[in-house]
Amino acid sequence: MKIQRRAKILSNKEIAPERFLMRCEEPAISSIAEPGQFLMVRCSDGPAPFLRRPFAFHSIRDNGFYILYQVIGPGTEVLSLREKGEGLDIIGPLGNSFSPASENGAVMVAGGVAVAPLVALAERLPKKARTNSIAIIGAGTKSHILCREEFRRLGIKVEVATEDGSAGRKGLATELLKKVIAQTENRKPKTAIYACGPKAMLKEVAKIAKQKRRRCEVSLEEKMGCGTGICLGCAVKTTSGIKLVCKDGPVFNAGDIIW
Amino acid sequence: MKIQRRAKILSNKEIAPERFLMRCEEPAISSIAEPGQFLMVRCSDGPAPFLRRPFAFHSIRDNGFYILYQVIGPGTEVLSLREKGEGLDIIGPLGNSFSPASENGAVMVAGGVAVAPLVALAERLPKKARTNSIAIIGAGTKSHILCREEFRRLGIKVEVATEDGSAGRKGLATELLKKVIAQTENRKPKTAIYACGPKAMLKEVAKIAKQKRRRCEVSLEEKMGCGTGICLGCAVKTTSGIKLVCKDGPVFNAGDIIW
Amino acid sequence: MVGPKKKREIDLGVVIGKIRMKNPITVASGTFGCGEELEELTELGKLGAIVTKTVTKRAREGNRPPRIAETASGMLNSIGLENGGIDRFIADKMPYLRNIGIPVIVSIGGERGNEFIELAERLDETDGVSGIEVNISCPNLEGKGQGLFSQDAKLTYGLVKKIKKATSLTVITKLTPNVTDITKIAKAACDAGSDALSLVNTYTGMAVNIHTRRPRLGNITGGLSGPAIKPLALKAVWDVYNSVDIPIIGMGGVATTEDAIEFIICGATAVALGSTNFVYPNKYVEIIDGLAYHIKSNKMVNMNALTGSLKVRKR
Amino acid sequence: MVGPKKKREIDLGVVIGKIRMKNPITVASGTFGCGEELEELTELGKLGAIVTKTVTKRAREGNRPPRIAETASGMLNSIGLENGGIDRFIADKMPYLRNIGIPVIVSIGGERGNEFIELAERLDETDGVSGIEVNISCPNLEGKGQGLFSQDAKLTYGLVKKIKKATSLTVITKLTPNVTDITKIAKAACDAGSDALSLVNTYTGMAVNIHTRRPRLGNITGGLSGPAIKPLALKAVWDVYNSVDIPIIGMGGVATTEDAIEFIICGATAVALGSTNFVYPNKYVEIIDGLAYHIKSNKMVNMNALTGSLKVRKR
Ligand SMILES: Cc1cc2nc3c(=O)[nH]c(=O)nc-3n(C[C@H](O)[C@H](O)[C@H](O)COP(=O)(O)OP(=O)(O)OC[C@H]3O[C@@H](n4cnc5c(N)ncnc54)[C@H](O)[C@@H]3O)c2cc1C
Ligand SMILES: Cc1cc2nc3c(=O)[nH]c(=O)nc-3n(C[C@H](O)[C@H](O)[C@H](O)COP(=O)(O)OP(=O)(O)OC[C@H]3O[C@@H](n4cnc5c(N)ncnc54)[C@H](O)[C@@H]3O)c2cc1C
Ligand SMILES: Cc1cc2nc3c(=O)[nH]c(=O)nc-3n(C[C@H](O)[C@H](O)[C@H](O)COP(=O)(O)O)c2cc1C
Ligand SMILES: Cc1cc2nc3c(=O)[nH]c(=O)nc-3n(C[C@H](O)[C@H](O)[C@H](O)COP(=O)(O)O)c2cc1C
Ligand code: FES
Ligand code: FES
Repeated sequence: MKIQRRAKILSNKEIAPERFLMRCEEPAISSIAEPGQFLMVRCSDGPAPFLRRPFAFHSIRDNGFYILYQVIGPGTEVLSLREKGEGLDIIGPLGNSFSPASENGAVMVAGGVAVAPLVALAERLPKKARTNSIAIIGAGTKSHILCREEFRRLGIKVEVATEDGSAGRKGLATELLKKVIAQTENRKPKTAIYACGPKAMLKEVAKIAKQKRRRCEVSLEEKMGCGTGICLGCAVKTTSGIKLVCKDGPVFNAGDIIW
Repeated sequence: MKIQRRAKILSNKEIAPERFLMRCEEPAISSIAEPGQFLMVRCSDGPAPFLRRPFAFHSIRDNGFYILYQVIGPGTEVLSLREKGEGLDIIGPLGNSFSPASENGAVMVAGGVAVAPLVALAERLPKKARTNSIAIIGAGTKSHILCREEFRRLGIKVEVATEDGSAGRKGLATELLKKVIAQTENRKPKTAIYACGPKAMLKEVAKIAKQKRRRCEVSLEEKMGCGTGICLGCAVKTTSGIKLVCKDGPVFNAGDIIW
Repeated sequence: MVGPKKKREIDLGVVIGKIRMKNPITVASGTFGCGEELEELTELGKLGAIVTKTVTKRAREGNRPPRIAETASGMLNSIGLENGGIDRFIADKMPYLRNIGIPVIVSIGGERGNEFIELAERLDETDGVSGIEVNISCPNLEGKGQGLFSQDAKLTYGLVKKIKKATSLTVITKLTPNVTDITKIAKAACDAGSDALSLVNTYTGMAVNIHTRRPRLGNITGGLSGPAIKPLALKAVWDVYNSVDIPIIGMGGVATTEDAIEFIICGATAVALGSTNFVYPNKYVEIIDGLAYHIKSNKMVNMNALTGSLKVRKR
Repeated sequence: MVGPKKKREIDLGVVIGKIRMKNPITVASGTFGCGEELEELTELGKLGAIVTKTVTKRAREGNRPPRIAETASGMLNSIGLENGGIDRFIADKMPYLRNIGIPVIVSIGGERGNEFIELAERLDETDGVSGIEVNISCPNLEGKGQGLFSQDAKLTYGLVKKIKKATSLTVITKLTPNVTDITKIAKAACDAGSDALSLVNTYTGMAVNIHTRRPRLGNITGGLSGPAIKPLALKAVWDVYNSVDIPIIGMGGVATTEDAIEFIICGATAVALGSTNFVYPNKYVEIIDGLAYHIKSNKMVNMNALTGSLKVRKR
């Protein structure tokens, strides 16, 4: 069910350098949104930017939702200037969602701000699953490691990797993933992997998952014209032909993607 | 001397329906601006509208200036949303200015919001000239009659005409002008006329001035690309060839214009 | 028998070939899918007609990503006519389209002339098709080599002539604006019997990421659409309106009621919304209402007095 | 004799025909006057070169107002080559231009071929002129009838050939993008000996006031410029860069350093700012600095490695 609404902005704060957390009220959309789904947001009511921008549900609760975003270009720039009380033109919920994790929990892997949807996933995990879960967060530097506290508050263990070594392990999230997988090798059924981040990272995650025979879901990003499946702009090659990230995804089985 | 600056917005208020008064601080430009001159304003720091918009100096004082504007399209729309404390990208002062009135005062005629620059003119009149002056303000309806108080405070008599008769005389400002001229027929030297407003009105004023042999200056408006004399967009036909409103004007001798 | 003076109803209806549209507003091919994906967000039945994404004989994968890049007041696309081919179109999409209850115009494309003919023949026998839009103007076809059909008046003439023979459906020829003189191509299509023209397809352009020094589109170049192109499209419509006598479906950057009216004043019988559908899928409803309001407040009763009403004073 | 390792200076210089520009940034004809009006607002001496408003043989009044209409991310103009004619240009403007101390490129226009030749001859004898830009692409000339010179490869070839004979100054041919295939015209100009090309002039368009039902321009149609056209202009430059070997001055919607770099990556040797000068008369200073910074931070030392560096992967 796709709905177009003017959500009410409740807050919009810079929680880390260039990283903003926006909270909105919008009961109709929030009541049906699932972790992994996304919104198409008109960042400004003015003429620019022309197209909407896609953002994942970062958290779905209290009659509304949060989005967590990085200022990267004109759309996110104007979004960061929006203020409490203003209306935000959104269409959602869009796309598919993560499949539920088993009681054995989930291994969540994120690169940078793409950690956003994994928090929504974590919030919906059953309590037991949470204690068995782990979130691996990678970023360039310490200040870009986001959501550590969110996961911990949910009772989920967090491991961190930074490229410059300023926090956690120096290196990539995927290296941590290998370590974590080795540690949980014997659990049955095998813990599934959920990954969001840059394409190069997801590709590596997919490789690891395949080697270790883990179920693995990745949330892809592609430039989107519409988010609703009509422009065919967000195509991705899969083993069963061309698929649309906005309609058939954004969540895919890692093994189905032709990287 | 043309200067580009970021003026500081001190206030921006709706003083009548769709009519806004903005006060800015900008000493360098204000210290050299003359009544009749104008500014090119980047209404928004965002990408739209693309071009600057021209606005007359409505009042020049206190290290700054006022502009009085009507919301009419995208530029003035975003301008009306600008807030106290923000910077406003302006180029000015541009164009020529009104010639000083004699001690006999001035007959000022304005249609609608175009009254704006006449207040700056009035402020600079010598005291004696002011008591001999009169401001004729025309508009569609009562609420669009602007600046009545400003003129009165300067000791200048005001006559009002509205098309719907809701204030002052029912009819056009030019009809009032005829009456006023008839009343001051015998003064020597003859009181000069200064007019701002829609082209049709100015044309009529020019006709009256010619008949009554009054010196008459009109401030013209034309769509402007640059305001600085480089795009040649604001051409107007005069008896001495094509002139530019932004560079040779906006103030012209009424008799020089080929209407 | 003179009854009481009745308030005249406003009639927004227009006619394109044999197609009666209840209002002049439709959608541009490739910017609305086949309607399905938007049914929750809008009221499909209100459209004057629906134009489908271009369908080709065989399925096409389309171009490599990225396929979309935003530019100032517009967007570039290089979709590359991704579609499932005519068989799947007729089997999967036509049942839905038929059911909307508005005229269905199927856009067809191809690389060779006989593909168009085959498609026209197939659609001629398909239930529920009201018209064919001949897309000889897609800038994103691979292997085109010598340019598009609609960049050549003779090729356009030859192709349209054959398509007209192959079907009795209304034939609308969609032209590219990437030509020196669009009126020549328009006349060729008209002479060949095209019932109407769709103007315009996208303008070829590109964008570059200066950090990677790569094109922003996987296919390097693409087609520009959106408000940026409106002034250009409007002139194309006005020029063609003054050159041929068949109806024009105008498009290119229509985002507001005012935009649609501009196209109508310049001679468009109908107006299609394109990229705007991506941003505001329900915009056409607002535009149809806005158009009715404009007609009413200008004391008109139908579209006749507005269409092509541009006032041009002679020197 | 190896001295201490010196930090290499960055050299932004480029060469267009015989003209040495100290940096690749110049201004588009008709968007900067002759510099005079802007001297208080900017530092003219920093420009790589100055291109003047197009001058014609006789004075021209230009078109009726309005001559400007803003559109989405752009503007339409129908100035109509208003200018005082070549005599007044040489008498009134050249002394000022000569004094700026940068290469002066004079844009010339006309309706008939021999007007161009006469203008070229006059400028050849005029002190302080570094080059001629041949504007055979202005969409706002009246009485043009059969289209522009630069919409026809043969006419372009013939005219450029004659102008080259008439002058030993650097000849830059400015083309219109309103053609089916700009590379054909570019090749013709190149074959005729043009030293360089300026790409692009404006795209023909129009806009309508729906309340008066009149065109927003007195001349009905005009030329579109500004950020809206950047993707189109960029493709024109890229296509021509791949077709000819003479330098290109790229323009069309350049408003930022990134825009200028996009043009350079697509093959422009120099880049001209047009409509942007109306909004930010000092923008080019920022862009020159920004370009130097980009070169430096990409560890380059001059323009060579950047010009035409678009990375295009083969399938
Ligand atoms: C399903 C989905 C969910 C998303 N969720 C989030 C989220 O929760 N938080 C968040 O910060 N971002 C998210 N994104 C990415 C976000 O949509 C883009 O960052 C945003 O559109 C950038 O807009 P802009 O105008 O600021 O920058 P643009 O000018 O559009 O882009 C600026 C730069 O970023 C790159 N870029 C833009 N969009 C993407 C993209 N989708 N993928 C990769 N590179 C891109 C561009 O190539 C360009 O270099 C999501 C994307 C998708 C497809
Ligand atoms: C020298 C000069 C001084 C001016 N001073 C003032 C002033 O003090 N206060 C004020 O409110 N306005 C003034 N104007 C007019 C003002 O510049 C325009 O109203 C403004 O540019 C409109 O911008 P917009 O984007 O809101 O509307 P636009 O979209 O630009 O225009 C909206 C509508 O207004 C019409 N319009 C726009 N500009 C003009 C114009 N210059 N003349 C006539 N019609 C126009 C358009 O045709 C259109 O129908 C002045 C104009 C000039 C040339
Ligand atoms: C993403 C996208 C896909 C398109 N696909 C097609 C197509 O399949 N067939 C076609 O004839 N035109 C296609 N077009 C062109 C549009 O139908 C329309 O002519 C063009 O976008 C101009 O209108 P607009 O500015 O309102 O978008 C496509 C345009 C876009 C933006
Ligand atoms: C107001 C205006 C006047 C112009 N006059 C000329 C001219 O006299 N000669 C010419 O060759 N080009 C002229 N042009 C075209 C510009 O030189 C340039 O090619 C075009 O505007 C595209 O660049 P831009 O998008 O940066 O403005 C003019 C453009 C504008 C906007
Ligand atoms: S973004 Fe348009 S189809 Fe996916
Ligand atoms: S507005 Fe550009 S010359 Fe006057």
